[in-house]
Amino acid sequence: MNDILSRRKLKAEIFRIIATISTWSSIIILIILLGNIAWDGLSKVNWTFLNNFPSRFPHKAGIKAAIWGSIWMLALVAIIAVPIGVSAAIYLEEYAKKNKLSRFIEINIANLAGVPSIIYGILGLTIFVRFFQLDRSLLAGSLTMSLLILPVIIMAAREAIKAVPKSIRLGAFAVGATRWQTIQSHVLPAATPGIFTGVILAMSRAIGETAPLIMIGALTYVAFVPENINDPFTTLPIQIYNWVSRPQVEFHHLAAAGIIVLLVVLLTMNAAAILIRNRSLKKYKW
Amino acid sequence: DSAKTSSANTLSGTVKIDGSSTVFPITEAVAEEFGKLYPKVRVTVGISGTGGGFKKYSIGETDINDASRPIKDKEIKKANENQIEFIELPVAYDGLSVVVNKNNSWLDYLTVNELHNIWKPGSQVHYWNDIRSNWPRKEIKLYGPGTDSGTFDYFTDAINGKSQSCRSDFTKSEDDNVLVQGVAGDTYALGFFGFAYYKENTDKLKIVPIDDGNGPISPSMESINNGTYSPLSRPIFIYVNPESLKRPEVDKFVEFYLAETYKLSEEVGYVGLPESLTKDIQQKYKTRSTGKWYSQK
Amino acid sequence: MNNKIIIEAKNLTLRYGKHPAIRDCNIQILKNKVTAIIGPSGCGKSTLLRTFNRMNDFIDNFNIEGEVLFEGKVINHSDMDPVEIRKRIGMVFQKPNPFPKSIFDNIIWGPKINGFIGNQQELVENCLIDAGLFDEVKDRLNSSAMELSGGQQQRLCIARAIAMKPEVILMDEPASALDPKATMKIEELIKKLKKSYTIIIVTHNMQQAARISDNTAFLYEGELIEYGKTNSIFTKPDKQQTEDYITGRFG
Amino acid sequence: MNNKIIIEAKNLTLRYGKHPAIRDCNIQILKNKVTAIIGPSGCGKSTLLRTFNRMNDFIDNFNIEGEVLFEGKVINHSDMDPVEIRKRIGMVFQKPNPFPKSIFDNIIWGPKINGFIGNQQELVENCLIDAGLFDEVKDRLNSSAMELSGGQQQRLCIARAIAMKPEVILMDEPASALDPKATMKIEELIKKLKKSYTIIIVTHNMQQAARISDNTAFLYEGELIEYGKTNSIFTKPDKQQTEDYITGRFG
Amino acid sequence: MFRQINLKEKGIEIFLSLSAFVSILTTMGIITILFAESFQFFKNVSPVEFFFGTQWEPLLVPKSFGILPLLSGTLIIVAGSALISIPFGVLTAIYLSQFASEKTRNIIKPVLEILAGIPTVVYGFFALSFITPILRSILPFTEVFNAASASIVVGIMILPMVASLCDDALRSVPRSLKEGGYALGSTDFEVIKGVLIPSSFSGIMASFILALSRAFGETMAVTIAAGATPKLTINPLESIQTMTSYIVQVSLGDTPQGGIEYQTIFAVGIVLFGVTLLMNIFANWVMNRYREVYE
Ligand SMILES: Nc1ncnc2c1ncn2[C@@H]1O[C@H](COP(=O)(O)OP(=O)(O)OP(=O)(O)O)[C@@H](O)[C@H]1O
Ligand SMILES: Nc1ncnc2c1ncn2[C@@H]1O[C@H](COP(=O)(O)OP(=O)(O)OP(=O)(O)O)[C@@H](O)[C@H]1O
Ligand SMILES: [Mg+2]
Ligand SMILES: [Mg+2]
Repeated sequence: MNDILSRRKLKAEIFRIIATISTWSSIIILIILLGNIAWDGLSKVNWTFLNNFPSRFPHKAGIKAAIWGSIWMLALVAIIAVPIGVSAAIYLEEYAKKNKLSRFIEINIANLAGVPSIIYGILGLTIFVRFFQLDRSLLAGSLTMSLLILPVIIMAAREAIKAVPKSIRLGAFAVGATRWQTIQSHVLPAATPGIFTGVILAMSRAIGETAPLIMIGALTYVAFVPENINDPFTTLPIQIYNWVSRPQVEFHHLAAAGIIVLLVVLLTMNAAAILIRNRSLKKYKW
Repeated sequence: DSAKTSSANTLSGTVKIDGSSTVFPITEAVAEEFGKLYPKVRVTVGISGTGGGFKKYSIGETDINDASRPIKDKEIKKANENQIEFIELPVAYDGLSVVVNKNNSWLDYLTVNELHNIWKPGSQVHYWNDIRSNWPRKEIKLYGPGTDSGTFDYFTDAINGKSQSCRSDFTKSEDDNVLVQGVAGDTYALGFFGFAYYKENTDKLKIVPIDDGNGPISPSMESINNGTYSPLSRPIFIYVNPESLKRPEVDKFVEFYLAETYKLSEEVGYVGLPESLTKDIQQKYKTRSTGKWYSQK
Repeated sequence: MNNKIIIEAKNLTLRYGKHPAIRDCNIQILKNKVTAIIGPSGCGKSTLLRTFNRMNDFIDNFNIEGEVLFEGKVINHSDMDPVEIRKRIGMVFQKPNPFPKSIFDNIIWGPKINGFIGNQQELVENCLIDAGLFDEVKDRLNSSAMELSGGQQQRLCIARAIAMKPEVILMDEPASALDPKATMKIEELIKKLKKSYTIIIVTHNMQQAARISDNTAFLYEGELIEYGKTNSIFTKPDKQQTEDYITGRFG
Repeated sequence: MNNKIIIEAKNLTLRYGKHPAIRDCNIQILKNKVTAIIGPSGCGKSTLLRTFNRMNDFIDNFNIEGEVLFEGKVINHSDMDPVEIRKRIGMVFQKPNPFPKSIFDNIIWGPKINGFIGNQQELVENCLIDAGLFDEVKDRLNSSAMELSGGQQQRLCIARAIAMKPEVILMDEPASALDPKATMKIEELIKKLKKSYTIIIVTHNMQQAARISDNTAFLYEGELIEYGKTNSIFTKPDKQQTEDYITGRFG
Repeated sequence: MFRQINLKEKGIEIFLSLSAFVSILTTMGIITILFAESFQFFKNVSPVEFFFGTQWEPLLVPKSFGILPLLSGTLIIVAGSALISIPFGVLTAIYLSQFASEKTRNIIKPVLEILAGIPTVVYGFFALSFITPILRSILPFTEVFNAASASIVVGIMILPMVASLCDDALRSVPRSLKEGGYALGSTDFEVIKGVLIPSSFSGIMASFILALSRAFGETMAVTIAAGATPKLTINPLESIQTMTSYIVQVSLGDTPQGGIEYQTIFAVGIVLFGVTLLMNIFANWVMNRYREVYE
C-alpha cells in the first residue's frame, strides 16, 4: 500500500514538474522569438520611424499611417464586436431554450471560428465594400474584422458565463430580480475575467490579421493619417508583411521594428483588459 | 517655376492604385516623390495581386492597376462589359534569375533548352546527371514561385512556350525571400525568382548564366536593359483608366510616373526600360492610345 | 383568525424527466400562518416548495402538471411573469448561496433593484439584526460574503430574503446549518414575521416544526400523506406512516 | 478503554489574514472515541476541524501558528505530505460537494486512485448501505450525483468518505441536511465506526452531541472554553458560558 | 399588475437575440458566396475528380483538380499543431491555475497572450529560420519547407488560446469540489485528472475547438514555413499546402478573377467549411456526451 502511495506521489511530482517545464518552455520560446525581433528591430524604433510615412528608403520609411490605422481599427472593432459578442453569448446561455435552434446556432458559431480569415475578406468585400458601398474605408475594414473575431468572443464569453454557479442566479431570482437584473448584477461581473480573456485573444487576433484586410482593399501605401471612419487606411501587419517580402534586408529590419510597435500597441490595449480581469478575479472566488 | 509650385499647392484629389505586389515598390517610390511635389493629392496604393487588382480596376474602383503581366483576354472582356478602357504602359523590366546553392561547384551555365528539359511538364530530369551526364548523380531539388504569380507565368511562357505549362513536382513558395532561403539551404537545389531578390542575396546564392544561343549571359542591370539577357527578362506594367485621366491629379501622376520610372525602378531593385522604348511609351500615353499593345510587339 | 387561502396546489404532479417527484398533490396554504413541510430526505419537499415561486423554471427537464394558485390566480402558466411572483414570495435556500459581493450589497441589492429609496444603512442593519447576524459582522459589512462561515452565510440569506418584505417566505431548511442560539433567533423571527407574512418552511427538525408551525404537511415518496393543524398531526396523526416518521420509528 | 492520543493541537492560533478564527487552542483527541465540537455559528469549529487534515492549505490568506500532531508527528509543516494525512484522515463537508460524476463513480473514485483492487460493486453498495442511501439510489447508480436532493448528496459524501476506510473521520455537521431517519442511520453508523475509527464531529445539535460523542469540546469566539467527557459537559459544565450555550439560554 | 409584461426585459431579450442572429447572417452570407461561385466551378469540373483526385494543380497546364493533397496538407498542420498546443496548453493552464503563485500567474498569463498577437508572418519566418534548421540538424533529410516546422509554430501560436481559456475554465471549478477531492487523500495530479478536468470539460473543449479552428484557418505562417506545394503525403518533413493557404495564394495572386482557376478557391472554401462543420459536430457530440455539470 505504501508502495502505491509513493508511486502516486512520484507521479504527482513528475506531473507537476512537467507542467512547470511546459509553461516555462513556452515562455522561453516567446523570449527567443521576441529576442530575435528585438535584435533585428529595436535599433530602428525611433521618432523618425514612428512619425514618417512609408518610403522606398529604409532609413526614411515610417509607420505613422499604419499605427493610426491599426488603432482606429481596433477601437472600432472593440466598439462593434465586444457588445455584439457578449450579447450573443448572454442570449445563448441565459435566454435561449435548449432546443434545436440554439444547438444549431452553437455549432454555427464554432464553425465560424474555423472559417479562414480570407473568406471573411471576400464576405466583407461583397457586403460592406460593394453592397453597402462603404468603399475601402476604415468602417468596412472594422466591420469585416468584427465578424471575424465575433465567434472567439462569443465562445469565450459563453464559457465564462456558464461557469457562474447556478445558485447565485437562483438567489437573485428569489429576491424578485428579473433576468436582466440578475445577469447585469451577478452573472456578468462574475464572468468578467473570462470574457476579458476572450476579448484579449480576439483583439490579439484582430491586430495581427492581414489577408482579409488586403482582400477588402486596405492599402499598403498611405501617406496620411485617417481622420474619420470613411477614410482609406492601412494597418501595421499589412505594412509589416509588405516590408518582409521585400528583397532588401534593411526592410526586414524595419519589419521587425514594426512588429515591436505592433506588440506595444497590443500590450497597451491588453493592459487595460488584464487589469480589469485581475481585479475581478480577486473578487469572485467560490 | 513659381507658377508650377502654385499649381502644385492647389492640385488636390485622390489617385487610387491597386494590383501586383511586384510593381508595388516602383509605384510606391513614384507616389512618395509625387507627394513631395503635390502634397494635397492623396495617392493610395494597394496590393491585392494583379488579378485582384484588375477585378477592382474593371469595375471602376481604381484609377490605375499595377500588373506584373499583360492583361488577359478574360480581364479585357470584364472591363469592356463595364465600358472601361485602359492604356497599357510598361514601366520597368524584371529579370528572372535562375540560381543554385553556393556549394554547387559543377554548374557553369544552362542553355534555354536544358532549362526547358528540366521544367517541362512530365520532365524526366530527377538527378543532376540527367541534365549533363558529368554532373553528380544527386537528386535535383527544384524551387519556384507559386503557380499563380506573374513570375511563374512569365517563366513558363518563356521557357516552356506556354504560360502555366510546367512540371508540378517542385517546391513552391509564395514569397521570393522564402525561396532564397530554400535554395540557400539546399546544396542540390535549383530555383528561379525575381532579379531583385538575387541582387540582395549575392552572398548566399550562385547565379546561373543563361545561354539562348548567343553564349551564356548572367542577369545584370545592363544585360537586362539592353536585352542580351534573354529570354528571362520581363516587363512590368501599369494600366491607366483613360476616364480617370480627365482628373488633372491622375494625369499629372501618370506623367510624373513615366518621367521618373527609370531612375526610381533602379533604386528599388528593378531595371529601367531602354531609352528608345521609354520614348515610345510616353508618346503612346500622350495620344491616349488604348488597348493591348506590348504583347503584340 | 382568518382562514384565507393564499397559495393552493391543485392536482399537482411534478416530474424530473419521467421520474415523478411529487404525485397528485392538493394543498391549501393559509395566509399569515406558518406551514411546515416535513418528510424524509428525497421525498420532494424542496421540489414542492420551489414550485410555489416558480424556481423550478430553471431546471431543464422539469415539468409540471396541475395548477398552483397564488391569491386565487394560476401562477404556473408561462404568460404569468415569475419576477412579480418572486418579489411577493421570497425564498431561502437549502444550501446557502450568498452573492459574491459584500455583506451590505447582498442585502441591499434586492430592494435596490426594486426601487427602494429609503435609508439603506438602516434597512441592512435591521435585516441583519432580525436574522441574528448583526453582531458578528457589524465591523465588516463591506467585506465579502464568501468569507463567512456556513451558518453565517445562511443567516445572511435569510436577511436578504426579509429585506424584500415579501408576502410569503419560503424557507428550505433555513436552520439546518445553524446553532441552537441562531436557530432560536430564527424561530423567534418567524413567529414575529407571521403576524404580517405567510411562511412555509421545510424542516427536518420535528421539535422545530412542532414549536413554530400552525399547520404541518407530511410528504412521503412524493405523496402528501397528511396535512392539518400541527397540534393534531403531532399528537394524534391520522396515518400510521406519519406517526412512525414523527416518532423516528421509521424505516 | 485505551486513552491513546491520536490528534493533538498545541498552542494553535489560526488566522484568516489578521482576523484570528482560533486562539491559542490546546486539545487532545483520543483514539477510537467520538469527539464532538460544539459552539455558536462562526466560532471557528470548521476552521479547527479543517486544520486537522490540512484542508486550510487551500485558503489563500490562511495562516497557522502552533502545532498539530497526528500520532505524535507534527503535520502542519510544509514538508509533511498532506496527501498521506488526508488519506488517513477523511472528511465530510458542511455543504455537500459531490463530484459531477455518477453516484457510483463518486464513491469508487477515492479507492480506485488508491489502488483498490477488490469488488467495486460490492464496495459501493456497502458504503451506500452504511450511509443509509442505498435504497433510494440503487436503481440509478449511474446517474449524476448532481440530481440528488440536498440530503441525499450529503449521505453520498459520507459514503464517499467511508469508502476510503480512513483512520479518522472529520465530519462538519454531517446531519444538518438530513431528516431524523437518515440522521439516526448516520448516528448508528458513527457508533459502529467508532470501534475501529476515530471520529471528530462538528454539530449544532446538542442532543446529537450528547447521544453520540464520548468527549465534547465547546468553542466560543475562537477559544476552547471547555473540553471533557460529554457526560460531564452536558450535566455539570465547569463554565457558565458552556451551560448557557447548551441550554440555549445564550446571548 | 400580474399581467404586466416587462417591456424593458422583452426589449433586452430581443436585442440580445439579434446579436446571436448576426452569426447566422454571417454564415448565410458566406454560404451564399461560396455556393454561387462553386456552382460555376462544378459545371466545369466533375465532383468525382474534385473529391477523389490526388493531384492539385489548377494553375498548371495540364490542370488537375483533386483536392485530396490540400486536405492532407491541412490535416497534417491541424494534427501537428494539436499535438503541440493541446498538451502544452493544458499543462500550462494547469500550472497556472494550480501550481503557480498568484503573482507568477499574473505575469505569465498576459505574457503568453502576447504570443497570440504576433503577426503570423513573423511565426512563419521564425519557423523557417529557427525551427527548420534545428529539425534539419536532427533529421537531415528534412526538406527546407516542411509541414513539421509549420505545425510547430502554428502549435506555438495557438497555445496561448488553449492555455488561457483552460486556465479560466479550471479556475471556475468551485473550491468545494476540489476540496472534496483532496479530502479523499488524493494527490494534486489525481484531483486535477479526476475532479478538475471533468468538471471543466466543456470549457476545455471549447478552447480546443477555438484553437484548432484557428490552426485550421491559419495561412501565412504555413505558406512561409511549409511552402505552397500541394502534395498528397502524410510525411510531415515534406513541403505541403493547406486549403487556406491555397485560397490566399490565389485571391492575392496574379490569377485573373472570374475564370475557373479563380473559382477553385470557392470550391476549396466549401470543402473547408464542410470539414470544419464536421469537426465541430463531432466536438459537440463529444462535449455533450462527456459533459459533467456541477452545481
Ligand atoms: N475564507 C475565510 N476568510 C476570512 N474569514 C473567514 C473565512 N472562512 C471563515 N472565516 C471567518 O472565520 C470565523 C470562523 O469560521 P468557521 O467557518 O470556522 O465557523 P464555524 O464555527 O464553522 O461556523 P458555522 O457553524 O456557521 O459553520 C468566522 O467569523 C468566519 O467569518
Ligand atoms: N434536478 C434534478 N433532476 C432529477 N432528479 C432530481 C433533481 N432534483 C431532485 N431530484 C430528485 O427528486 C426527488 C425529490 O427531491 P427533493 O430535492 O425535492 O427532495 P427533498 O425532500 O428536498 O430532500 P432533502 O431533504 O434531502 O433535501 C429526489 O429523489 C431527488 O433525487
Ligand atoms: Mg431538499
Ligand atoms: Mg462551519
